[in-house]
Amino acid sequence: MRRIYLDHSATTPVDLEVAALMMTYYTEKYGNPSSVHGFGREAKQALEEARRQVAELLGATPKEITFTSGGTEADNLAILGTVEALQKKGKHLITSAIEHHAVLETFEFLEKKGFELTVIPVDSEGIVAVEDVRKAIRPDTILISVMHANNEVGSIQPIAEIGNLAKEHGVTFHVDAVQSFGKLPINVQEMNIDLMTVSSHKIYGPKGVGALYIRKGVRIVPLAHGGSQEKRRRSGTENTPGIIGFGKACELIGKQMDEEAELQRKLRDKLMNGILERIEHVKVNGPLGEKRLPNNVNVSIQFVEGESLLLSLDMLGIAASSGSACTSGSLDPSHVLLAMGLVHEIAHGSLRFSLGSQNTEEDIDYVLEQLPKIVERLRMMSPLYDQVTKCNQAE
Amino acid sequence: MRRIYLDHSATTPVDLEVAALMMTYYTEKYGNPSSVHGFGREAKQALEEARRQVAELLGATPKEITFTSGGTEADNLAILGTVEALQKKGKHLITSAIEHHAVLETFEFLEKKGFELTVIPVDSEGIVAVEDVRKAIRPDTILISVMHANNEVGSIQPIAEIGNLAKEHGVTFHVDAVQSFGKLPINVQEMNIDLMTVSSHKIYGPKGVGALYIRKGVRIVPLAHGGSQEKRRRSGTENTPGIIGFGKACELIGKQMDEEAELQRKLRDKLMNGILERIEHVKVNGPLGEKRLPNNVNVSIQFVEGESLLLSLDMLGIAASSGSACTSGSLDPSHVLLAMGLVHEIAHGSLRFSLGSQNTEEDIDYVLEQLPKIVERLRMMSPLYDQVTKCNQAE
Amino acid sequence: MYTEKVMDHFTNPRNVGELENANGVGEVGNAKCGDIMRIYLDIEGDIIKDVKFKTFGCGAAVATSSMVTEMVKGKTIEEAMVISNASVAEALGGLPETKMHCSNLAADALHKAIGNYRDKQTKKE
Amino acid sequence: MYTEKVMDHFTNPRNVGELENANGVGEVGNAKCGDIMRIYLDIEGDIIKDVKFKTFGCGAAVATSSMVTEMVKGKTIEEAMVISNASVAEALGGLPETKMHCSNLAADALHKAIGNYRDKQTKKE
Ligand SMILES: Cc1ncc(COP(=O)(O)O)c(C=O)c1O
Ligand SMILES: Cc1ncc(COP(=O)(O)O)c(C=O)c1O
Repeated sequence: MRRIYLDHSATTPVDLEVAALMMTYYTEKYGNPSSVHGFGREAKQALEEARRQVAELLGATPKEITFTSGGTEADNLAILGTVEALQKKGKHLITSAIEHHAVLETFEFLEKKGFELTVIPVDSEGIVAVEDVRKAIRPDTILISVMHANNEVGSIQPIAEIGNLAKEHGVTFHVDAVQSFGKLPINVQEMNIDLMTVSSHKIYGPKGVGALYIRKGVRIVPLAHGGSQEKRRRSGTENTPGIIGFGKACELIGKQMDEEAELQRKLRDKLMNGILERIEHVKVNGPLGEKRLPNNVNVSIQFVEGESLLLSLDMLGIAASSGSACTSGSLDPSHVLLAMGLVHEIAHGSLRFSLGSQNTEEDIDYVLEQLPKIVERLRMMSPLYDQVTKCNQAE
Repeated sequence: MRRIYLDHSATTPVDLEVAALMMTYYTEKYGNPSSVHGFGREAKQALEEARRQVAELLGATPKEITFTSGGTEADNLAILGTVEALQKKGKHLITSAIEHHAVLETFEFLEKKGFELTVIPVDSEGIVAVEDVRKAIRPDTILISVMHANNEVGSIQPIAEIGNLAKEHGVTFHVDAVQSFGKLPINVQEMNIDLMTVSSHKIYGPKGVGALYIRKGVRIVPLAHGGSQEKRRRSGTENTPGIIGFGKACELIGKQMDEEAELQRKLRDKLMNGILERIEHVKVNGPLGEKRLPNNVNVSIQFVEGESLLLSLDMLGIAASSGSACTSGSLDPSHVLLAMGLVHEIAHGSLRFSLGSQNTEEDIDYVLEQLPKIVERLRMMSPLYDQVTKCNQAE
Repeated sequence: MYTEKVMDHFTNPRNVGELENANGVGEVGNAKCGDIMRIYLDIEGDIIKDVKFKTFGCGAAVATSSMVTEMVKGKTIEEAMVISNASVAEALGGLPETKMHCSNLAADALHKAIGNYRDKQTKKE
Repeated sequence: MYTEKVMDHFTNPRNVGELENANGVGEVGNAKCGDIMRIYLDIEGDIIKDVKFKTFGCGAAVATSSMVTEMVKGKTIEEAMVISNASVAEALGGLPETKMHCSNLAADALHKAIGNYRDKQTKKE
């Protein structure tokens, strides 16, 4: 059966060159980078090369990169670590309504512990207004955390403007850039970002690796205690093969970012427009054009439910998602779509296609051929669609 | 140049079969296990198979296994998670003086936060007395954490007896089994262990993966917040290739554990006795015989310093360690050796060889041929040895 | 995630549609939770002669709807009343835990349809 | 970790040993910290004619000891007093940060040996 993977925002395959490099570090250059001997030194050297590669893609210096076990840990480290370091300065925190669970739940945890949290709303396209952030800042605000690009609807946030604001007010600024990293140009200097989360498995690197950019001079308290690795910011034997793979993936994606983005924008628009042309009662979620991630398509297909769509697509070999990977396992409609003002019914019928480097025009054609049939079948079964057709007939 | 790796307690190469399996999950079956589609389901299935494989080697059920990013995280999760869950029950904690930094520093952090900590001493062989643990238990004790086998001197602790004690007193019992797992038989049921830390990269699995055994019914509070993976105990996209590699490594090592241990004991004793025969003023650190890890040799070579020994060995292609991997980067002599009553001078000259499955008799012969020359050279340079020879001459 | 039987019922759902001449109709759930099931019954005497369903919902919701229609066709009302959500799930070879409470409502819809039929009968009398 | 120059001085340390006829001896460090360096000087007039060392310690300790002996041989006392731990490290192409404070004591030992020489001279006068 044909298999078309359109879920790159959930995770990506590891690039073959990256995987081959990792193999060497699993089976031959397997030393512990803390060790004094040659095995240790060669691992350490490669680790530092990876740090340089990651830093370069962010516009940071290698010393500002702390490797973690993934985006979730980096988000937690950024938020809990900052709050632990600055709690004497204030207890007010700011975030947006459309953050990833790793950010949102961490803030909710802190709110329960007694911190005060302002959650900035978004407009119907899923974008935060800078003015709302400005109004939310108080003298006791210690942290602002706003994601760069949303994982569900692909909306790109005005990070540079928020960065300016944060700098003006002397508030630490964290950005979850897991979805934009390697897809959009990022420069932590120009954007005035103090802390930034990135993750390897979204850019054709291995799972279980991420990094937190920590601007020189910004203090965070580590989450875990132990071996003093990563300049005491992240203890535990370093996942050298994973980190080296991440570094290589950064290097590779950095070289072709603009080109790749252009290709994906084309496929994205072909898919989005194709769906709108072929299926009635469809709503695009998120912004159009430049304010949208190059690889994100998100539509709500009314009168049908997301999981049914996913299962039906899957039977035809098409892998997609409904909301974020985490959301699709649960029954709650996406908090992102609700924050954008969608009613529950429509939020339930959301479908995300996220493109990747191997996707082709043919893949899109196949989806556009199959999806209308699937929707038709599911709508025939749906008591909601029923009412619509009856109303239409009555008119 | 000949390269002989004798630092398996720091980290091991990944088994080739394990590495090959991981490759498949990096490049082909790369789905996110939380995804609804086929890519997600095949990853999920493999993840659960790995959970079964790890559980089997511990005598646990798969549901009791929570995957982490390594031993350090598992230790932190066990200790911080238990304390967070039980802090209303009491504030007294017990551990031993020879724990890994991941345990010891976590307890020291809690001590600073206001918890009361009893650190049980060890005897000159590096072994905890059960009686000391019994005496330390108070009505408000909420956690006992004692490692199974020490990473520096290989001393094996009376875990089953301490487990009995803990059960008797209704105190949660955590065991750091990173060094014994896959080398000694372990059964969490028979040993009355509530929480147990294991790590993949010490048993020919990949770095960046570990697990915490959490006995059914034992509650711990997670360290990080987010995607609700691992039954909400450990958030973050699962490192499926790594976890699958860890599972496979458990299966492989489980099959040949006794045989392998026997082989290594032989090499261990050959190396240890060989050193004692060939070099004067050498002290064995840790117990002899059955109370010692099958793969651990640790000696203090008087009048010379550990790092000089390591560098000299390294130039001949021999990779060893002085204390734990973390210790060798720092300047402090090992807290383990000091706890065993060694004076600083002698602790500084400690040398650890940790054997692995590829090591041969020839490797040992080579070390026994080179080490005496190295020691001789360094002693000729040492102002301490100087005094000894002068005294000897004077006698 | 789902058993083969669930996937079979999801892919080839039995008895989808409406019954023009239904004398018992029951609906449960709401779009807010993501599941709506409507069951149509054609009852003659005590016997369920025909049954159809329409469902908006996830795989489990569709499969349980389909399964329940298969289970009741030709049965007496009393027999139908004994069918529970749990027995529908069992007939499908089990459901994922997260789906047990939210999407496993087909038996409820059936019972509601039977209630609707009985109400009508009472009114007629 | 270490530069090639450090490794060279560690592997082939210059001027290891004692000087029977030393007229200045200096020792720094202690075994507790893991580093002891002893420097022997043979000074004639103002000139350091010969120098030897013995060191117990890590690679950096051995290399800095060796390096400092090379740097002072044939120099005047004044020139030797200007040599600092930092300049020894520099001459070696740098040292890892962790080693800068603890194992980089060779210049201190040298200065102590010179002090020892001066003390003796003062007593003689
Ligand atoms: C925006 C965003 N933040 C954080 C994460 C978490 O990263 P990871 O999967 O590496 O834990 C993800 C992906 O799941 C994401 O999309
Ligand atoms: C006894 C012990 N505990 C914990 C750890 C930490 O495990 P990891 O290296 O997987 O973080 C190690 C190894 O470094 C160890 O030897």
